[in-house]
Amino acid sequence: MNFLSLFVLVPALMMMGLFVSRNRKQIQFVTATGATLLMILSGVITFMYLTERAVGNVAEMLFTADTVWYAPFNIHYSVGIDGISVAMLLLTSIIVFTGVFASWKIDPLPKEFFLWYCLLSIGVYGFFISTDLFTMFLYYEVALIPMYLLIGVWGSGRKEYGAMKLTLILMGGSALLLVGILGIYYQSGATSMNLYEIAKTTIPIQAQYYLFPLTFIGFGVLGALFPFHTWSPDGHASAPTAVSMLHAGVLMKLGGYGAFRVAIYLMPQAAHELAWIFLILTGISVVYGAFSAIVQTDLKYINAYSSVSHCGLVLFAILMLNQTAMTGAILQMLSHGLMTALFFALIGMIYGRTHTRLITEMSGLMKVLPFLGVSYVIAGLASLGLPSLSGFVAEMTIFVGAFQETDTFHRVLTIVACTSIVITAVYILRVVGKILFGVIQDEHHKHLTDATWFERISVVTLIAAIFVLGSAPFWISNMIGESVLPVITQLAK
Amino acid sequence: MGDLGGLNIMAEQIIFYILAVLIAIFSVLAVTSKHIIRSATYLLFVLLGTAGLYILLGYYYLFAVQIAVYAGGVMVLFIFAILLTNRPGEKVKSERKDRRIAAGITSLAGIAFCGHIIYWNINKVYSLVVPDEQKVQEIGLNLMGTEKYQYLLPFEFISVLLLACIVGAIMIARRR
Amino acid sequence: MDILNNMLSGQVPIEAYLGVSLIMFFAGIYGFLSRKNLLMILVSIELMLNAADINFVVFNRYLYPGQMEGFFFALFAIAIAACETAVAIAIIINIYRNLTSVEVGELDEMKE
Amino acid sequence: MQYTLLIILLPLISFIVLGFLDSNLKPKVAGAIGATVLGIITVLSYYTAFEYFTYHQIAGVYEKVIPLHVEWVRFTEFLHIDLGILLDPISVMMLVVITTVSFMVNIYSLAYMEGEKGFQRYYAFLSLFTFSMLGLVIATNIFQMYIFWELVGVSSYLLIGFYYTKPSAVAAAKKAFIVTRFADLGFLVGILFLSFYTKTFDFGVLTSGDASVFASTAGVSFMGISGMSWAMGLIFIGGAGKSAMFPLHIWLPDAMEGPTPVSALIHAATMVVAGVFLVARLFPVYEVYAPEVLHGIAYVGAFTALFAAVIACVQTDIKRVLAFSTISQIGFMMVGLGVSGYGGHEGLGYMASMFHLFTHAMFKALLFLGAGSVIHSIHNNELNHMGGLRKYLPITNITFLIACLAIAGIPPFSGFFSKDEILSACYKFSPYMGATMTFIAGLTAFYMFRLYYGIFWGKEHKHAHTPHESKFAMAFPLVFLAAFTVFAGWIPFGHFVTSDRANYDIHLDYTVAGISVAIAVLSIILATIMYRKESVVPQKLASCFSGLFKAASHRFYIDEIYIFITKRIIFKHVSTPIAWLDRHVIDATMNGLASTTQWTSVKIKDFQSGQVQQYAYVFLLGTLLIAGLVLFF
Amino acid sequence: MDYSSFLQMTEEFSLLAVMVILLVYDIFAGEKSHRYFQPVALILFAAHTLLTCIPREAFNIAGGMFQYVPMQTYVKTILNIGTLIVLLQAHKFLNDDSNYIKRGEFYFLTLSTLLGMYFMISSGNFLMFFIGLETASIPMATLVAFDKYNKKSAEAGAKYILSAVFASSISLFGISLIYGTTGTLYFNDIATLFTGTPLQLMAFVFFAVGLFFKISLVPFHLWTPDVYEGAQTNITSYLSVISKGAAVFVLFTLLVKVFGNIISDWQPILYGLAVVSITVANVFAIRQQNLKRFLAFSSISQAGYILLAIISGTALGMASLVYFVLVYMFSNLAAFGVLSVIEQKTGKVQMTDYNGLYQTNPKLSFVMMIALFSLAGIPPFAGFFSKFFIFSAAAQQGFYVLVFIALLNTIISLYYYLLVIKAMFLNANENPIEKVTSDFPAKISLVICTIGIMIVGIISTFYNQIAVFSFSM
Repeated sequence: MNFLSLFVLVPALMMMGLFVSRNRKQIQFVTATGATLLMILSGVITFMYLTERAVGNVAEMLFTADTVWYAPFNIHYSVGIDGISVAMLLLTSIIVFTGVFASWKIDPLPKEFFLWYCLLSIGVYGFFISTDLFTMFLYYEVALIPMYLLIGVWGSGRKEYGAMKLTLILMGGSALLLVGILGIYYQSGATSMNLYEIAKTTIPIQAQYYLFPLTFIGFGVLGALFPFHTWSPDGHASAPTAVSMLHAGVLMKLGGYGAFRVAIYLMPQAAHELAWIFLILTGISVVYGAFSAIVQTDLKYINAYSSVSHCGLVLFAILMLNQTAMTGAILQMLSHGLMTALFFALIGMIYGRTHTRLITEMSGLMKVLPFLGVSYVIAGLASLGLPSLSGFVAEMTIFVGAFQETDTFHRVLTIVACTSIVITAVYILRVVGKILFGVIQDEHHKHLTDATWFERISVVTLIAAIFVLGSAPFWISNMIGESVLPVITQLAK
Repeated sequence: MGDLGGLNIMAEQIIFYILAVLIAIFSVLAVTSKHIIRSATYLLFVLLGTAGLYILLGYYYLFAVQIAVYAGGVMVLFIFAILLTNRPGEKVKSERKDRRIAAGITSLAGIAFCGHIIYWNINKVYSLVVPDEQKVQEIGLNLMGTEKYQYLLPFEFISVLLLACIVGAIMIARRR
Repeated sequence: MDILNNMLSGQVPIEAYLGVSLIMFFAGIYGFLSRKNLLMILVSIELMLNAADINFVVFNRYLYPGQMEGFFFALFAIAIAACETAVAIAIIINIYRNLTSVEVGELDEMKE
Repeated sequence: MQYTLLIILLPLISFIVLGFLDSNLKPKVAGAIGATVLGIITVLSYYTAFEYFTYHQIAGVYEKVIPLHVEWVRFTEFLHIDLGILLDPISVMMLVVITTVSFMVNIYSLAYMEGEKGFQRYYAFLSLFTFSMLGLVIATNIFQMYIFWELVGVSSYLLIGFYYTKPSAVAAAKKAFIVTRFADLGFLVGILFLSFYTKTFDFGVLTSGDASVFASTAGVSFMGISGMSWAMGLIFIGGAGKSAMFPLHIWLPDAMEGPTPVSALIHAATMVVAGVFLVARLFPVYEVYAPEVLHGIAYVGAFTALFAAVIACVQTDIKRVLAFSTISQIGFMMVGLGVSGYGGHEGLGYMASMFHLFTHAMFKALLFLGAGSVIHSIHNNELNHMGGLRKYLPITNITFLIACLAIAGIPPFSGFFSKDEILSACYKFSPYMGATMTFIAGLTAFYMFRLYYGIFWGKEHKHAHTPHESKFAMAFPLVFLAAFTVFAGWIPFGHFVTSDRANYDIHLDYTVAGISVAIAVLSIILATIMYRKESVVPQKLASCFSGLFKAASHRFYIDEIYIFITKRIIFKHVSTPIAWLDRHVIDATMNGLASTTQWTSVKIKDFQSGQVQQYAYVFLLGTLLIAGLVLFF
Repeated sequence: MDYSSFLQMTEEFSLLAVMVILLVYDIFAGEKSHRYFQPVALILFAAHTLLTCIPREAFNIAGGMFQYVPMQTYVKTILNIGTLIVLLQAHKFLNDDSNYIKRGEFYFLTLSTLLGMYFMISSGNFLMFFIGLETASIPMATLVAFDKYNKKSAEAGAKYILSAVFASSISLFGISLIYGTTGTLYFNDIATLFTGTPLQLMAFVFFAVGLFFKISLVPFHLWTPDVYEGAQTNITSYLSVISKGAAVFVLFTLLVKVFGNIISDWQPILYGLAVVSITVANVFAIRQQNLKRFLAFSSISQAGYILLAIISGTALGMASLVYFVLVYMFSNLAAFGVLSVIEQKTGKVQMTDYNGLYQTNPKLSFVMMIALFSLAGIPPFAGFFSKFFIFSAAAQQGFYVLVFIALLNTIISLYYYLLVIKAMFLNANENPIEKVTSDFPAKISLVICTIGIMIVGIISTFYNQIAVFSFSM
């Protein structure tokens, strides 16, 4: 137990606090305090990490700690962070924080909602700080299951269907993953499930040939890899705001992060050999998601498909197997996390007012909801990659990185992926034009009120984060870049 | 040994085959008879036949137990139960014909299969010692011993089973 | 006559004993599968148990006469068979009290 | 010259302040802030220009000054996006142009936009645009340029869609953004290509003439076209999109839905010439490594110029006429670049193009502002609602006329000088090109005067209330720009901006000048005959060439083709099927798996029959089966 | 003859003592003191559990007929705890008017089956084993038919006894053949003589199906749902957890210790059975409306999962198996506990009755939920760990495909577990089951289960302790 475990401990304490809370005030106090604490914590970690690096600590993972847990299986509880984890922790904290405010007045059963919410965040945090295959998988699954209840109880629309579908498909992914993890452990002959221990061994190439697809698809399902993405639209569409935020914003990143940490890092040879198959799939994801988004009429569906497209880009970049593209992938995770969370927050807020998410039933909302409207436009611009907002840096890093692969296959795919920036523009502008601009058609919409203070906190925090990431990406990009290096070295073996 | 021995052996063989045929026939009759009371009677014959086989093999004690427990105990229970649940003379229904056929075929297949395996694999190299009479005392000592091949522990243990069965059966069978 | 003589000379082969027990066993199985009356089914089970007992005894006598393991097993098996029968009959009587019938076909309230 | 940073920063600050405070600010204050900031940076850029052109010439060649340079993001060992300020003749010139026009527009808008809802927002966007545009021109590397390129696109989107309750404005904004975005895709891929082989984004390195930079491009080709041609061609697509070259021009006429001052600033003077600027910026690369692309640019420019000029002759919306005129004039600039060589007299086209860019910015802004003044007074853009306005709008009339003369290429107005140089360069390139361009110049004169007469002469139209001359705030920019237009031609432009940054003395080619002036005058006379008074000639001509007329007034159906492609093909035959596929095949497979399991579950329920004998039967079969399998396999 | 060696069987004697005391108490106590029968019984049994929970040195007595290894203490303790929980949950049911009189029998019969399992676990000889097996199943039949005026219960009793006797006949026949081919009934001797001749294989199969029946693997499972449904809920839970737990452990020890030579033959059998059991049970479970039947199918599929631990045949597998049983016990007993509390109060066992349960009974719903999550293998509950370990044990021996199939099945199983959770938490209901207050012993039992589910996974001591004494071939 070192202080990294605080990330898991704080939500756990929050759960306890919630358990004894009696009324909404107390619940709000507990959650807001906890979320703020997590924000501060991740800030401190970032600072400590950067300081440590600045003084020349070149270990792959910093602040590591290792406790034997299940000795017969060589399972350790081991934690540690590198630049990528730091980035992810920051992202998670921001989204958890904003999610709390976005569901400030959640109804019904606020206590239960936040209990599950905290459990979900335990899973996510735990995943990012783990360096042991078992604990990673454990936390991964911890993060999956609260989704069912969160969507099922507090969702909207076809929530039961959506929740069930999401849970089962993701469970399917984790089934593949588990086989993969066991295979990796036993085939490598390592004496520990620790990632970095296993990385020192070489898994036989024949084993890699089936373990790589297993793990990659396993994580890919969560990263909305085509054709395993169908949980995403239905799940997101029915999820409550904060859950959509956390899920699309962070949980989907578990997929990319895991694929990077486990599939690529531990099985570099297979990654080289088999990447092309998944490159095609992810390439399809990118374009396919974008095209699907064009004709959707439900705001959440649009955003869900756009997530398919953007997350596809993450996996796509990871598979390019070079430092720049991988850095881009991580940046894209951050960026997509932030902006999609913003999107879902805004959609939730708009839905809370208009009680519809169909773009055909809304128009001219900019007039009555200027704050939300402007924020939506900013989110949209971030999504279509406007410079100075986060999406741009990420996408450009990916494209430049992807272009470093010299053969025609990679080049063509890169260009195909590039086209997504145009398609993205199409659907984003379509939505903005339809719902925000124009004249209000619906009489009821004329008397809507703009965002409340807690909604504003949530939105402003996210926008600020998007802006900071987009305008001052160098520190985070360098931090990630150097942390990608071990994987590159591994790939070069 | 000698002629007498040979004759003895032949007589034993003849008795065996008679018993074997009887057992086979009554076994089949016991499971095909339409009258339950007859069925029970056939079963009794089978059990007695088995007891006969035990004698042939020289296990007189087992013969006694077989007669006492089965003929004396179990059959009485059967008869009692039959009288309680059936009106006399009533024919009992059998399963549907197709099921009976399926059961028959499966059973025959089972005999063929197991017979085949047993016949070709059983150890046929044996020299049968002419059964000398088992001493009951020896049986008793073995039953009371704690060494290997002695059976005090199961003997004690089975008493628990018997007690439990009695308790259970009484609990189920008694009224209120 | 020679054939008979040949057949009857020497000892009763072990296969013959095993054949009897096998027939008895599968007759029991057939009965279990084809009779509708619970008591008849119980009769069938007696046959099956009895067949196994014969096996033990035969093996003991023919193949492993040194120890009396088969003998004792048969002894205990008879006792167990008696227990089973007793309990089964108690339960059947209980069924009869509840359903006024001992037809196994009646026992299908719970299915699917 | 660190202070140049202020030129960039001040509009940004202005944007942030205005954007954040928004309606908390009084409109007047907001306007004042915007205009003042612009005023300051205008002065600053003039000072920069003065200082640069005075002090930074070494041996007759203007040096490149980089007062500021920071690394922003590092991609690879070699590739990193830097942010910095690059001062060289063209960027300094652009600074002047942008700040001047922007300043004028800011002042003009004080009156023009008075009382509009969202006035503060308008000024915020204007500041944002100015910031982006300035950032674009001073970019030190191609990626920085791309960044500001995108920002410019967004500001344009925001400004076109300023009247967001008006569906047509929203649609136009969307169209503008998406079309240019599509072009930017080419730009981006081009950058990727170029940077991959040259291992740099930096303009300084790219245009240094150092052949080793391009060493690795040798022998690279794809589909029979060399790597550099691909790269530079793709980059040009980006430029073509922003500069509305055929066939990516369709967004520009629609962009006139924005407020008129915006049209003047963005869609006439500054943003639309970004493409030209881009080509000019990379000119040495084009010239040496992708000459065929450069020629292609010339042809595209020429065709666009002709095409747009023809359409401009029949449009009735005055802003659209000006829009097509803009497209046509940018075509001229592109041609200028396309036909140019490098250095000295060879580089005449380059110089001319930049010169034309400079003058055109002024007079086209003037034309738009003038048109704005007209529209402001009668609240209508249609030509047939106008006529005889010269009495009511004297200042507008005069300034508009000056601009018209300038664009028509009548000496001594500025347009004459710049256009003449382009024509000279064209003739030098090939006589056919020269002739074509001369013809287009004639067309230009014709449609401009058609417009002029249509507005200010001819039959007077009834108006709801009497039109009146605009306020000072609107009149001042008109006069200022008119003055500029009159005198700018006399600037010895060759001393400042040339392809090799060395001095070059402009010589008028009198033959070319004579021909073009003659044709221009002829066209004006023709226009005078046809449009000064009401006349049947236009009608007759129209019915005579009814096919052409109709096609031209429908802008040669290019928009319809686009709509066909987007609505029919992309929407109906790509997106809808994909979405359908997603729901009914991929999703259905997942659901199908689930329902198959359910179905199986129902189907096999009889297996559990409740019959104990059946259970035993299954039991037995299982036993025999296992035994059989174990024994026989 | 040295009978004193028998005294080493402390677990058995202790249990026997409890049984005898209770029997005497039940028979001779007066009306007044009879009220304390249950508390006394529970305390005695708890004391027995505590007293016998410490492993000792391994020993053989009665000439190897009774073989003790320390691992057995853990298994027996797990069974004891499980039984204790069941007894706690049955407390209320036994206080009903109709059952009051039968309490003594209930305890005696339950404990005698438990004793049967003890002997089955510790046996070193097929005779002991067979008697143990029968002791564990024949009185069980009377327990199943305990509620004898209930048609369902009677029917279940009949089905159980018939199936059980049928299975044990076949098993007995198998044992006879084993004897015929090896000439001995002592495990240690058989282990060396059992070389895998065809007859031996057949004998093995005939014998093993008897155990498969107890564990209720497909296709020997068909009696399970009917009996589970018909029997009184507490007895069902006893049947599904304790009886099964003992049987799987015995199966493992037998396969490893006695039939270790033919590992290449029984591994494919278990492979097939695991796949079939998990899949078929899952498919059946999907559409069950009666929660008892539902849990029956769920327990069949869990049995299939357990085979994954057995199939490995390693010490790791053994430890995982025992651990799995421990976790499964807590989870399943928690689920059955909630079920029985509600059933005893309202008589409702249909899934639709549970709609909206959370509104009125949040605590019960919560316990049910974590129990089901644990069964489904969702972290951080213990079920996740136990599943992971058995998968890991199987994967270690290279059974990746099997693990994969099992994992795919977890999706289906998650689906039906979620159906119940959905009913409780999501489905709206006008008239949900009214607020149910459980009696004190039931509460204790649920608390024990809940704590068990929560901590047994996270705290590794349990597993590590078990692993210390696990053994393999």
